Amino acid sequence: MPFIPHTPADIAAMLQRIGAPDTDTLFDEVPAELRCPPLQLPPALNEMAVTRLMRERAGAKPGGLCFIGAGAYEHHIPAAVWEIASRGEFLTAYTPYQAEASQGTLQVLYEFQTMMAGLTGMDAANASMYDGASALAEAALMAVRANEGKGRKLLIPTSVHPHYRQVVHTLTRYQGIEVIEIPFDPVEGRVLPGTLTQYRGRGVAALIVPQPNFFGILEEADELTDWAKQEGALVIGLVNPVTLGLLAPPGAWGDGGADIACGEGQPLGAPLASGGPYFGFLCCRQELLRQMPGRIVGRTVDAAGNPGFILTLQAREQHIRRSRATSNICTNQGIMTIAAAIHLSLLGPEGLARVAAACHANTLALTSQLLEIPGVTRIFTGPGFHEVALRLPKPSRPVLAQLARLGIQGGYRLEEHYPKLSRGILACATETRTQADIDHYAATLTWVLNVKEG
Amino acid sequence: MPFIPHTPADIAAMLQRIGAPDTDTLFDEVPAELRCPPLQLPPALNEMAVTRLMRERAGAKPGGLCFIGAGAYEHHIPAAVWEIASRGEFLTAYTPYQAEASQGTLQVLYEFQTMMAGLTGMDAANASMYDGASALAEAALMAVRANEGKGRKLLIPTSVHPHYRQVVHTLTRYQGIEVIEIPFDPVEGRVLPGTLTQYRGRGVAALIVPQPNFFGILEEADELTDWAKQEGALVIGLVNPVTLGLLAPPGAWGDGGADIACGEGQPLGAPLASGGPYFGFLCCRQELLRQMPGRIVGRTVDAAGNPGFILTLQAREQHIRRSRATSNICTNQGIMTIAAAIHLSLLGPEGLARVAAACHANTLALTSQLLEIPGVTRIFTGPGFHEVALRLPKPSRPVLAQLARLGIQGGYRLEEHYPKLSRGILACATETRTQADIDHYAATLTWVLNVKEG
Amino acid sequence: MTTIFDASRPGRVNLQHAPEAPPVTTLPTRFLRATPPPLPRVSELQVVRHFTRLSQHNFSVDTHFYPLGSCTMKYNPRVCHTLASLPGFLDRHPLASEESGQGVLRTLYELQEMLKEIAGMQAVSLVPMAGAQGEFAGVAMIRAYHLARGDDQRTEMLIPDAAHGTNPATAAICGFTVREIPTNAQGDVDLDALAAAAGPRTAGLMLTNPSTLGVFERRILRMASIIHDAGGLLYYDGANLNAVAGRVRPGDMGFDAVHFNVHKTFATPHGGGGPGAGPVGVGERLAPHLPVPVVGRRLLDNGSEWFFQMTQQDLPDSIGPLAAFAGNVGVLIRAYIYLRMIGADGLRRVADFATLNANYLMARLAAAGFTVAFPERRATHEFIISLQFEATNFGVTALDFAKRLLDYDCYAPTIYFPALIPESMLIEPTETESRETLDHFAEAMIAIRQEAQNDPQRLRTAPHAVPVPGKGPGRLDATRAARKPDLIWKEHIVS
Amino acid sequence: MTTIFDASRPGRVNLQHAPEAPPVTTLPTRFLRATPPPLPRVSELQVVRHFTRLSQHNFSVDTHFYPLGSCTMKYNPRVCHTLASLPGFLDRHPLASEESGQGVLRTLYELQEMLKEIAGMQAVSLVPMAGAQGEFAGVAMIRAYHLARGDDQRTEMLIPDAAHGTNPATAAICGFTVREIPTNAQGDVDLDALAAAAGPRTAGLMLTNPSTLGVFERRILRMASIIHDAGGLLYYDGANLNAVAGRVRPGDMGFDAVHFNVHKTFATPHGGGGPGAGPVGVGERLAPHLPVPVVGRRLLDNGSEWFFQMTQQDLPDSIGPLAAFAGNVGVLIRAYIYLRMIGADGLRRVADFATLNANYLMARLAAAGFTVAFPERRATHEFIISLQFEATNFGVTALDFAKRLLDYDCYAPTIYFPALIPESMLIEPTETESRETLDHFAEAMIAIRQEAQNDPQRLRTAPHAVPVPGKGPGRLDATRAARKPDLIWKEHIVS
Ligand SMILES: Cc1ncc(COP(=O)(O)O)c(C=O)c1O
Ligand SMILES: Cc1ncc(COP(=O)(O)O)c(C=O)c1O
Repeated sequence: MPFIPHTPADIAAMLQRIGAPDTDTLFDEVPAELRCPPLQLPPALNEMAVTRLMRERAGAKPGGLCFIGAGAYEHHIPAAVWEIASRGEFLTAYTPYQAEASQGTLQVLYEFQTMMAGLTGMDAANASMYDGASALAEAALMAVRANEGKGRKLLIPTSVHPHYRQVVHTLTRYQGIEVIEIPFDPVEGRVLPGTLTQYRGRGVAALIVPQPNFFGILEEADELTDWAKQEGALVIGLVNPVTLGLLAPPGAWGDGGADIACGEGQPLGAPLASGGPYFGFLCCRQELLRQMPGRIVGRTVDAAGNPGFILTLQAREQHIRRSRATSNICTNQGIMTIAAAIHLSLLGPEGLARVAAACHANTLALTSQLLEIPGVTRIFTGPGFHEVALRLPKPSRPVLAQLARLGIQGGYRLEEHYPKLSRGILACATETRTQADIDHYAATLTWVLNVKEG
Repeated sequence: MPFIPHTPADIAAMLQRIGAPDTDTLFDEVPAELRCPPLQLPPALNEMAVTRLMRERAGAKPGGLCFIGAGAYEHHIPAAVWEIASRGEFLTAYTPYQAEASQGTLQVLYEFQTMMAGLTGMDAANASMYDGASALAEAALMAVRANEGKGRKLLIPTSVHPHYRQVVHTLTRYQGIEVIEIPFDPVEGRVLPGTLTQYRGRGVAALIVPQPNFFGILEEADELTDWAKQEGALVIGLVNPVTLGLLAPPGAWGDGGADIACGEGQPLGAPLASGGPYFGFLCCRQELLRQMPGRIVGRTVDAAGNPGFILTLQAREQHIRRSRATSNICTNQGIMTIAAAIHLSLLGPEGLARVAAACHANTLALTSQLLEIPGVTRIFTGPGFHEVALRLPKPSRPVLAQLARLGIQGGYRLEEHYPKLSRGILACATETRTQADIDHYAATLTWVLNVKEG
Repeated sequence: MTTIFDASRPGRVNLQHAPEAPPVTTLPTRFLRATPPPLPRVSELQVVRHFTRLSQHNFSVDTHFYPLGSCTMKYNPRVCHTLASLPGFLDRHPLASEESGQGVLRTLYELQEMLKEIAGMQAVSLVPMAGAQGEFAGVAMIRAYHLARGDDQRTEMLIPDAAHGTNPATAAICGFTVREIPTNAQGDVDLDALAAAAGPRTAGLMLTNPSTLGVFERRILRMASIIHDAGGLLYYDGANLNAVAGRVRPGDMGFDAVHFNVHKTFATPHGGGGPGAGPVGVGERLAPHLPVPVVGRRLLDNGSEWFFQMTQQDLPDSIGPLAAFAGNVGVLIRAYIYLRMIGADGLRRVADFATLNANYLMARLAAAGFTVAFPERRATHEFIISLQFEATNFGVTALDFAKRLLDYDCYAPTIYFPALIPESMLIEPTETESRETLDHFAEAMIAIRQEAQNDPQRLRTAPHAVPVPGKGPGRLDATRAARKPDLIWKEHIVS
Repeated sequence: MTTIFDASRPGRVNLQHAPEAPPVTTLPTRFLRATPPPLPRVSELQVVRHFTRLSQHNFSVDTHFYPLGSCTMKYNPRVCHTLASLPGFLDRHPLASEESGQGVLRTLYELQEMLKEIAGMQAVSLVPMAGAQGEFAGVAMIRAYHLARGDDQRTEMLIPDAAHGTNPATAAICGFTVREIPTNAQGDVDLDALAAAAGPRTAGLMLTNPSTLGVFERRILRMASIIHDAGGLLYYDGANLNAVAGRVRPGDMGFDAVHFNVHKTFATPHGGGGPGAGPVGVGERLAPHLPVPVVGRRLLDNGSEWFFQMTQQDLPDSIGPLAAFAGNVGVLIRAYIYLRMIGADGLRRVADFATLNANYLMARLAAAGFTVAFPERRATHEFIISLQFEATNFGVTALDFAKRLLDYDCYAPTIYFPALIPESMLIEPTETESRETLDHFAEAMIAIRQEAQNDPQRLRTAPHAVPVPGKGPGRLDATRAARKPDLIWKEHIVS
């Protein structure tokens, strides 16, 4: 019996000890009318057959050269990351409820928290949220909770990832929070701080500042932060952790720094994997600690004074506080954060900065090469980091489809969520793209744009 | 510096402690005329670049559906085998010289020895040889050594894998051993015991009995063993461990059983991998133990009587006995035997028997389907296990090449080493081949054979 | 205890994982950070050695018996992990062309179909990233359903007092008031209380069946009609599905929505915290509200199948997306592989042997004199004992038992949940454990009880021998941790 | 200690890894086994748990400092293992079409070229499956060379007394008489003795340089001419190449043949015993005798390259094949990846830092009063201390020091080899270890020495805290193991 160790002798002896004639009897409390007939599932396969099946599935049309970013980034993941993170002791443990038997997981999480707090310039970090989008939603809820007296308005620029905005809507909708979308400047591709004046004194609890924003453009985070502070609103920095190798951390924005920093952890060691598992990170200033959702690991001591690690501040959580908890989150994305801690340790500060610089340089190179193609133009003028919005001379959908057929995932179609950005695509070249890759993209796109319809 | 942890401060402090101005000075005993100019090697690549390179290399034309056996067999390897065998603690340890710090490796080897001895029906096993061919050569040397009084003649049927025979020649050549090749019967494809009478009383130290033999045919192991025993020769069984799930073990051959059993361990968890690493196994009867080459693990106790494992009988080995050692082997194929122990534990006796039976059944199915193709005939009449020698109606080289182009590795070309077996191929269908695979082979071969030349 | 930061040294540089890159000169300095991020500077060997050794300081299913009630810590077949890690799966961008995703989309589609069958539901969305998010989806759909019908007075969610904390937390997040329903002495929901609570304000009922008390709610059909008659809907918390999958289906019990914990029932590893996945299944009424994306299938002209992701545009009444992309796809692939390997018979065997193991262990402990919470009931896949007697008579707690079990190489069962039972221990052995292991656990419990009488102090100071005796910490001070939070490593803290 | 056999139970069946198959009815029963093979009957979880836990009872480079002299236990970059394990590499049959092997053959060809350059040799064969088999190949080629020239009186192989055991063992297997050459007080080969030994019976000299005494043989050119003048050839045991690669080349030193230990110099993992690989390089004279297969390259008409395996047919004077197929290909791929990652500069850095580490540690131990074997010499990548003083004065041995080091989380250096130095400890820290680690080792040695004076019995009974304190065995009885060999598990042995 696959995965079941019982011998016939075991079964007989166990039933005897229980005093039941057979296993069916063990279900005698289930009303007879509820017992279901055999399920209609595909026939069982042994491991050899399932291996063959999944190899076929995995092999069918790999994506090709990837120039899509838009919230998920192809980065080099050192082999050691998953070789270690996949070790059974990490992979098959549960949430570390028994601290003394879970020091491995707990210490890694503590180190992860330290790294994330350090990267974002915050005082504390939790041990993960599901992904970047849900982390942003939790950050919003947290900010409104923490700023209770101020009102329940939340400002979110439309230069935030459109999927994230949708998730924020889904997850905050039932708590009386008013989510106000603030527009970006169509020329610069980012929020003009001056446009915020209209929200002055209108009960804004928090302002979300994406850095870089969805279009890869750097927002004036300092000005935006200072504006919010004057308003008594909290600032939530939505950041890409790889760019923090170079960019000013939310904790250093403006005069006082952001209050909460969150984002998608995928760039730190998580494979693209068609969308997940990734992880969200959430960091905050000391004062907001007890409003933080999610698991938090702390360092403590045993009776003899030996240090050790333990889940702490659990009074915020659902299993203690139940309907008054800071969140309903229970299972999070643990193993992804273990991978991230290993990943960041392997990169170190210089490595992370170089990865960020290489992404920036490659995207600049990609931009200038694509701009040489007749009819391709840049959409925005703001300073870009590692994504670029371009307008094509032809409708983007067939062009991207044709590129995909030729083995190039050419970018994200902006019209999907920004109907006004017609013929726009969002492209990205991380450190994994070589000059040859970029040349290949430029040549192929030139060719695709030149082909006569017909 | 890749893989080197020294900081500038470390280097300075260390040199100071040594009392050397720089690292160059540490090489001042090397005569100046010997110091070489910078080596001409390809430029260093970082891990990302080397990953891309090796993925290209690995991906270039995978072999397709494999119907080749001939000494290496595609078997299903449970995922758990290498997930566990690749754990750093196993993979990056050395030969377990310090037993107390190597109980993991040592216990697995002890369990491996037990499994191999059990499979072959022998009293003891060593902890591995390099591969099947070199194991056979070591077995031959061991038998001649153990049977010193008898003579230095070794009988090896030409139904033994031709590569193995060559390796035996290479490795025994300088020790005054006369290797006599005895022919197989061209009809049955195996040794007729009667033909051995000519070697009676001629100082034969040992007889090698392959089971199944290179052609997949079962030798009359009982008769051959009994003949050798009467001659005072030792019997070396050369066996495929997977077939031992069903076949009589060497220890049970004839009246007294074989004296040594050896073979290729690859079918027990080693990937095909273009030829290696595999491992050789070598088992023997108690009396021959001190003639055995290679590492052997034994169980012993500590001062308090707690059991533990340790390398033992080292007085046979090169590091103690030097030029009078049983072999020069030092590094062996350790991790492959760890994988084999896990593999065999996952299969269990029923599983191994079923794998063997499936290989047999698939090869029978393959045989009967290919025999339906006009002009394809079976070469031998002897009872086969999981390989079959077939004669094609056309020259085998272009047919096999054409099959390979169509994604089928159709078999081993027998003329490579048996010029008389013209147009012969040796084919095999392990448990990994499905009925659909076999149909596909038969259909493709039919098509290839029908295509007009030119 | 050394952290990776303790191993860091200025000037130690490992650039093996970062390509050379020109310095960034194009950006105004106000955008740039003033000092490098405070990450450790360590060599690759230091990283490998540090984290490998840390891993050894963990109990896990791969190394220990882990009878953590409600969490279903069963064997996670390694092959699921290996195959889900094939480069073809890992390398695809979530926004890459649909064509490049046919292998993975087909897999997800088939998983949806299998889950429908297992739960007896009409439609499934795989997107929720854990059980709690599945609960969110379910409860949000219930809310959307009522609102869509203009029924906006339903502000209450009924939840048994024994429910898992995520249930009330979820209801609150969805804007409902939680109304707790008491449990009777047999471990069943108090039907009268339920009937009294149900009414025009009732949006629905959240229920786990078998319940977190380790018993099967026998009058579930009656409960369903009470709720349905009141105009509410029923939500099934699928955390305990391992007990009954293949034997009873939530849909047949009258539930309108259900979440699955694939990291429990379908053997995906929990990763020391996650990720899991919490697909939701629904009946006809809630189907229009499913969270997006949902995988759809089309037949092409050539007869072949084409798989695609349906978004809010295709499902306008959806409660919306819950994740930036498609959820924890890699975890779902693992669940798919597991289900393909065990099939319908295997799934039923899972329930059978999980139940057999729990009842056997319960019988052994009962015979040894432990207080079983519901001695007259069948255990399902888990059961509760109360250590109240031991607490009163020997002055040791469930926590002490739990810590001492670690010394016997057993992870501790869930303690103090459900809170209804004093000094409770919720024990779930799972079907993948052998009788020998259960016997070892029973004998450990018996030995500890003996020790509680003879040397209670030894229990109170346990554990004594984990994870690395003489090196690992003893029992850790949780109060201190919460009072003076030390949440990140700082240079000045001497370790 | 429980073995996997102890966990076995009749009737426990795990057929997840074996397809259904019809019973074998076509074969006469005399060919079949009477009873099933005595393999354990265990569940997959039992297997995973057993072997995972066993793995934790091991010191390894990934977990511990491992200064095992002569063995070069440096960091094995994980990526080499990961990439060599790509399905495209693992799945190819050794006899599959040449076309299907172009990726792997190109890799092997390029490795041959790199090794030629590193050793200063003319040709390379990758087939030997370990260092000792490389030695066999080299010595067999020397024999073949002499015989091919009709020079059949050369029956002696000269080998320094400090040589590794595989050297004399190999010479004997190749049919030579071993003639030992003594070492002088400075650790160099006694040149007079060498000159006296060399003559018409001399087939060659086997030498490690730097030698197993941890010093560089300064007069190697002189030695080479003595041997060459006598008509013999020089064989280089490459086990210590880590000390000098990129700085000195065996070919330039006058060697005619060399083997590499890729599992030492090129960072392929040793797997607790193997596999390694022992490619051989040769100068012009020996090139015709290289073992087969050797990878060749052809330029095709279209200008592209084609790689193929040369067999005995292509190289008729080859000593023959040494393996059933192409040797330990997977190990060679790992070595290739490592070399591609470090390049020429990196290789030179390896030698530099291996040497720096050894000299630093030697200096620290010398300063602490330990007896360094050759205090006037530079250490190479390794060095020897003698614990004779401690043995005489405190009654503790090198073995006692070794065992006690385990308690300090250090694997023990090689002891009692080379046998020339009494109570010797051959210490090789390798370049991948940090100064902190070396300091920790030095401090451990100092502490142990202190203990040797104060509490020698504690040393004699060490180790005390490995691998799982209170669970693992203490010092094991090697004599008993050899006297009463217990080599396989049997039912009647109670554990
Ligand atoms: C009964 C019950 N419900 C809900 C959950 C929440 O599931 P998850 O942890 O996947 O969010 C759990 C998990 O512990 C549970 O045991
Ligand atoms: C000096 C020396 N020569 C030869 C060898 C033999 O190499 P291998 O173990 O790879 O056969 C070794 C390995 O220990 C060695 O240290």
